[in-house]
Amino acid sequence: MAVMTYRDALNMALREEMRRDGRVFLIGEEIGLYDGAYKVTQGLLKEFGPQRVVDTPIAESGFTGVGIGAAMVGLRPVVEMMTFNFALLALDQIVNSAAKMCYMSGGQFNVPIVIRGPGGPAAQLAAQHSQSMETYFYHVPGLKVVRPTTPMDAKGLLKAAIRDDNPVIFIESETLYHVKGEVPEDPEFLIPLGKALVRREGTDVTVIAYMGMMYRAMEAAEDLEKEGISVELVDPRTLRPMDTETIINSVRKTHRCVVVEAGAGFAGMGSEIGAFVTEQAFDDLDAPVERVTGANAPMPYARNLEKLKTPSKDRIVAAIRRVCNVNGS
Amino acid sequence: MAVMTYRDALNMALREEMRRDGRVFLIGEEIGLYDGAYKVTQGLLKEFGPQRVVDTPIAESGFTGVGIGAAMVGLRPVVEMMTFNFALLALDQIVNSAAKMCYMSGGQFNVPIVIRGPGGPAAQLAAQHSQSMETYFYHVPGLKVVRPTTPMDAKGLLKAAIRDDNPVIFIESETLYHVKGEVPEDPEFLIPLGKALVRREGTDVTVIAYMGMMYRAMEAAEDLEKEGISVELVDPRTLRPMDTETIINSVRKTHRCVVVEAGAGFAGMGSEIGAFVTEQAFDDLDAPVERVTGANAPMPYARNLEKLKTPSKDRIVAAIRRVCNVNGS
Amino acid sequence: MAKTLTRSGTSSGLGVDAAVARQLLGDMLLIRRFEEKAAEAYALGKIGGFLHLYIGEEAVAVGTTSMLRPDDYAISAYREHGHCLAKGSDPKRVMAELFGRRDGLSKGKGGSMHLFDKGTNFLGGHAIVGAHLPIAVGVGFAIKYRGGDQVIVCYFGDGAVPEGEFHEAMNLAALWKLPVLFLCENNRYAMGTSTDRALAQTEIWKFAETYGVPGERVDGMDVLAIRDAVGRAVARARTEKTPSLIEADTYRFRGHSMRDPAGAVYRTREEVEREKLRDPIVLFREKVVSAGVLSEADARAVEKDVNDRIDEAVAYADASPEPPGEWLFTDIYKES
Amino acid sequence: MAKTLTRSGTSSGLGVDAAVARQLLGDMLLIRRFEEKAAEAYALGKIGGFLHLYIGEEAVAVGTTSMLRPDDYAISAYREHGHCLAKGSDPKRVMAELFGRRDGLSKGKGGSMHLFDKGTNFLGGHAIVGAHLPIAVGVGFAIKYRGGDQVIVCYFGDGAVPEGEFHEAMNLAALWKLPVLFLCENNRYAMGTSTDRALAQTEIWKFAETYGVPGERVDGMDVLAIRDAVGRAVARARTEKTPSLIEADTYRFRGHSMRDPAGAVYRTREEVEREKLRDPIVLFREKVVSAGVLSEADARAVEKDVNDRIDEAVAYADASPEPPGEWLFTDIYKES
Ligand SMILES: Cc1ncc(C[n+]2csc(CCOP(=O)(O)OP(=O)(O)O)c2C)c(N)n1
Ligand SMILES: Cc1ncc(C[n+]2csc(CCOP(=O)(O)OP(=O)(O)O)c2C)c(N)n1
Ligand SMILES: [Mg+2]
Ligand SMILES: [Mg+2]
Repeated sequence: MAVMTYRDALNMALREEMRRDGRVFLIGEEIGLYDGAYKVTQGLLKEFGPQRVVDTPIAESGFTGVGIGAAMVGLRPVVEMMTFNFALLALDQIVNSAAKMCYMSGGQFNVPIVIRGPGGPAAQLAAQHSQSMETYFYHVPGLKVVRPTTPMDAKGLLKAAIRDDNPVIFIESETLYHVKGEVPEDPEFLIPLGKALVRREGTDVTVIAYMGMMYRAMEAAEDLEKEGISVELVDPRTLRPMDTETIINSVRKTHRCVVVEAGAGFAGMGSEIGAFVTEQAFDDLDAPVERVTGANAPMPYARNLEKLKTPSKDRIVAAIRRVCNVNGS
Repeated sequence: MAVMTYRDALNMALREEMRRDGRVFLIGEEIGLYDGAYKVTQGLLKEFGPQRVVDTPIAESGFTGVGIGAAMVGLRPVVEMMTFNFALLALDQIVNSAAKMCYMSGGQFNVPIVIRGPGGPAAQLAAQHSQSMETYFYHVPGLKVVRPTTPMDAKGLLKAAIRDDNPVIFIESETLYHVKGEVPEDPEFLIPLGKALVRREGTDVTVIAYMGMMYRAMEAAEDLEKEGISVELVDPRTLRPMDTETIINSVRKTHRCVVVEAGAGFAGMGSEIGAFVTEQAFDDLDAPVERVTGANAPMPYARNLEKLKTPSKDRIVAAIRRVCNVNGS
Repeated sequence: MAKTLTRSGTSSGLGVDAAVARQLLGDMLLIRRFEEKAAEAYALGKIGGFLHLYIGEEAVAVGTTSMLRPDDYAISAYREHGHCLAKGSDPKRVMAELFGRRDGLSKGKGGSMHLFDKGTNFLGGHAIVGAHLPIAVGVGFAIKYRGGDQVIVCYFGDGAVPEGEFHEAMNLAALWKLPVLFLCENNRYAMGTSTDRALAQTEIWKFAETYGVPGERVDGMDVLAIRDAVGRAVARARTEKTPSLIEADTYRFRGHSMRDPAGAVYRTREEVEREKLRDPIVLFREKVVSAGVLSEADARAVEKDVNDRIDEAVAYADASPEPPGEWLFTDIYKES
Repeated sequence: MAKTLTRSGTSSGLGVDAAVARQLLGDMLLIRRFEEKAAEAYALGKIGGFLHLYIGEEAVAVGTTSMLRPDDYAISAYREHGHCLAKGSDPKRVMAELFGRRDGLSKGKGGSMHLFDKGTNFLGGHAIVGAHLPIAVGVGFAIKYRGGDQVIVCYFGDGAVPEGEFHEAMNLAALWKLPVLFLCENNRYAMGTSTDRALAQTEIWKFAETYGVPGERVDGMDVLAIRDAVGRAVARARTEKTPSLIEADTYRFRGHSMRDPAGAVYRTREEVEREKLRDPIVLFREKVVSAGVLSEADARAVEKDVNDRIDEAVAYADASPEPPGEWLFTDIYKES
């Protein structure tokens, strides 16, 4: 184990997979000469050269399509979206080409592509540059969708995504790149896609969260511990396919469930989690599943408004107290 | 009242609004000279001329952006997507420009645009041309999303959408264009956005459905009537903003709820409806909300597989029986 | 099909010998008959969804493919029966796909708009206008990445030119020098929209200049002219990785799809009839017979053979069962 | 600002009289000082998010706007402080927007990348590269629809050219003949990507030919040259609704944003220093003073006035309160 940043863990994953498999190449804006807008690809141009670390013009649909074509004939592209906000320009390629190719061709052409980059709330970047983008992807059959919360997950899941034979949407976070954590140096360390993780054991309530919201939920859990409320934290890690089993098992144990998400909530990830938890564990639930979501508004620029947009620790604490039937102090 | 097809009701709505307001114009592929790929705009070029019925090249992002720009400075464009499958090419314009303009500009520039066309399952059009597209829109703050089930709704809601000062996503259906129904001829007949409708009263279970699924649910309800199960059918009509009140009131009455949707289900409209019904009516529910959804797969071409993809009447009947605790015959 | 036909061994002045002439004629006829049968089957309800016929445009696919090697790639839009058959797919399995049957190329899951054949390097079958152009560039990228000398031919319609992806794809292929042959089948209409109502500048081959790559216009009804132009482009692509843009001036004799009448409002019946005089199959047959490359009997034999193969294809498709219900859920993901 | 400056009343050989010279110099200086202060405020944490400075490129916005009428429209990307100020926005309210305050142009909700000003017909402030080009075409469409003679200027960077929307917008404006002036600010880099690494063909003005519209390249550091080129384009747009493409050869003296050092890996310090010798403000000041259009004292007075206005703007922004919390939920929809 080494302690390193989330950013470096991603960089390590890319480097290891590129060393391991000559078919893996990187393509995207500013990933080479500039070493990445967020420096995730730092040093890779130097090690692997311009054939395998391909700087592109600003043409998201074009270079995503290039990745798809290359993947169809046997390469393993990792496409960087400088931020996932720009992936809307490539959404047709992702949804109508990458996700459906295997099915439409009756299994003849699969598309082993990873599309990665940061997404989710960022610091004062306002409405167009600070959005929870997973919502455009996780309902699409044919895609896998990953949101890695910790440096360890970043490495293990990215490596698994690159080795996967299917299109994987891998959404990181600008606000987590600097976060440090333990990361196995083993180049065979992989975290299988589709497995949730219990990040903290507890007995009174299951809280489901990922990315920045997991860190906030962790703080909430620690605060509540002092009040005697024992919170179990589950991180889905992969949103599609969703590990419903781990989540349901936890809820069966705690009988209560809160879902936290940064996005705007209406028809978001929390809706689905709330829905399947209720369906599958209805008789085990002592209270309806609570959702704590981002405000149902675009992201504002002003710092104070921005703060109100995303769930705070206090809102998470309040929701947990509500499902536990405990009134606030 | 006149009896007319869903297609003609839409045509009437467009014609009336164009006569009423010179700022209203239509833009899209094949809407003029060709009279519309699905003939919704039939005769409008003839009546209003090429300035107001604008045929475009195949450039969805381009002509959607044209609509947005025109709307910003005071016109009221109605953009036709030949089918909504192609709207993914314009999704950035819709989500990042149309939906956010009012907010980003602090209310200075609103975007009164309607983007309309057919979406949802169509006849053997396979994976890229037969998709439930509302899922890309209804979670986006700043958009309104309409799915009109009947000819009357088609007219009343489209007229309200055109008069609305905000971007409205209006998704029709290839498979409903020929459906006939009563339609008021009054040019001031409007159906306000954001109001659900109880299409059939019942006492035992609330079934929520729209578009083709509403027709199928109606058949299921009639079958079950014979067995003594009384089904209330609620059609949201507008998915965003959602009329939760009408739905919750119905569930409070029936204590049971089934949501039917054509789409693939995971993180779909049914997830949200299931989630808010459970949250707001938990203590009134005698059983968990059941979702009947399309198969979690892309749309196949073969007729038999296609049939399996979308919820059948039998699956709806079975779900209703399940929540009502009645075993099948 | 799908054998590379070279210009060697010609003896006629046309630049083709009897074997090549037989193959070109046979391939064009095969596509024509295949689609005539498909139209019948559509009318009978055996084929569903959209069916876009290539009738009138056969010379483009056949002339082009005749200059490719089997290991070269081809990719197309939704009017792709001809491209797929020319590349060497078995008509039986193509017809079965149109019928939505188990033995179809894509197991019945793709249908007419989504033909794929890994065995012939035919990469689909794409129904979003313009979307397959960047994909073709990606294949060109992979060829160069692996140090190969293959090429990819990307067929697309005039309707794709106003789409942004045309521009993105052309620029990337030219910028990175990739072995992509952009083959625009300009049949003058995108559904009901003529090129002059879609493009500020309608000579599509001239877009090549914008990106600094070779471009040319060719008579899309003359299979030999197409061979010449494609031959030049393929040679450049193999040796120097230069992309090219070829605009083939062609015409569709039928409607946009089976739902659109051939003589619709957007063009006159007279225009359609006049263009039918350019029928690429009739012209080529006359040319090779009058030049003595093939005898009338040779041509008849080709026709007979084609008819037999198409009858066989229909019988095969008819006999193939529906895909099993479980297949709804297979091939969504590839299991590693 | 935002007064149309004509060429009448010139007396100097430069084609501008003292009033015009004073205004051009003052407008360029205002933008320069505004941004220098914004950079300071950013360092102090008063401005958040991304801040993209226009320093070095001021001649383009000022020269262009000086040929527009107040009822003409302008639209831009995220490096738009200069375009917005030139169009006539109050620097106080622009600075307040950057500070995220209640009195900002967009109530603090937009920030640096999303300046909008309905009062000056400034249509934003768009942060998705290329997305505002079709929007500009829509404004041109509306102008023509209403029978007006306004124009819209659409500023965009060299980085937008490889995007598909550039192509779609150019084609639509040319096809429909709309009064859109596409003004490409070619500062040679899109972040760290030089034009030759982004475009197969780097002379952007030549794309005009592709769409059959007038195009020209102009020295983007020479405010008078810009006035000439824009004057021609605007005249064509007003009278004949002809769109144009102007490529202004310019340079950004600072990094891409405050997070990118000015002398980063993608260009040399020498290059930056060399380009700074083309400083459009220094050059113009020298020119008008040495031609005797303005005296040294005149120029000083302009500078003093600008400095005062900027100090005022900062004080105003500092004093403006944060937006109230409820505003999170206002302006999502317009209530009819
Ligand atoms: C992105 C997109 N927009 C619209 C359509 C609907 N559509 C299908 S084919 C077609 C016309 C295409 O014309 P062209 O590219 O010239 O090909 P042709 O049919 O003439 O072979 C259109 C508009 C589509 N499939 N994809
Ligand atoms: C669609 C999209 N892709 C990527 C980005 C990230 N990005 C922001 S600015 C920029 C460079 C744009 O360069 P250019 O158009 O030349 O404008 P300049 O910054 O030089 O003024 C990039 C890549 C974006 N904002 N939008
Ligand atoms: Mg065509
Ligand atoms: Mg630039």
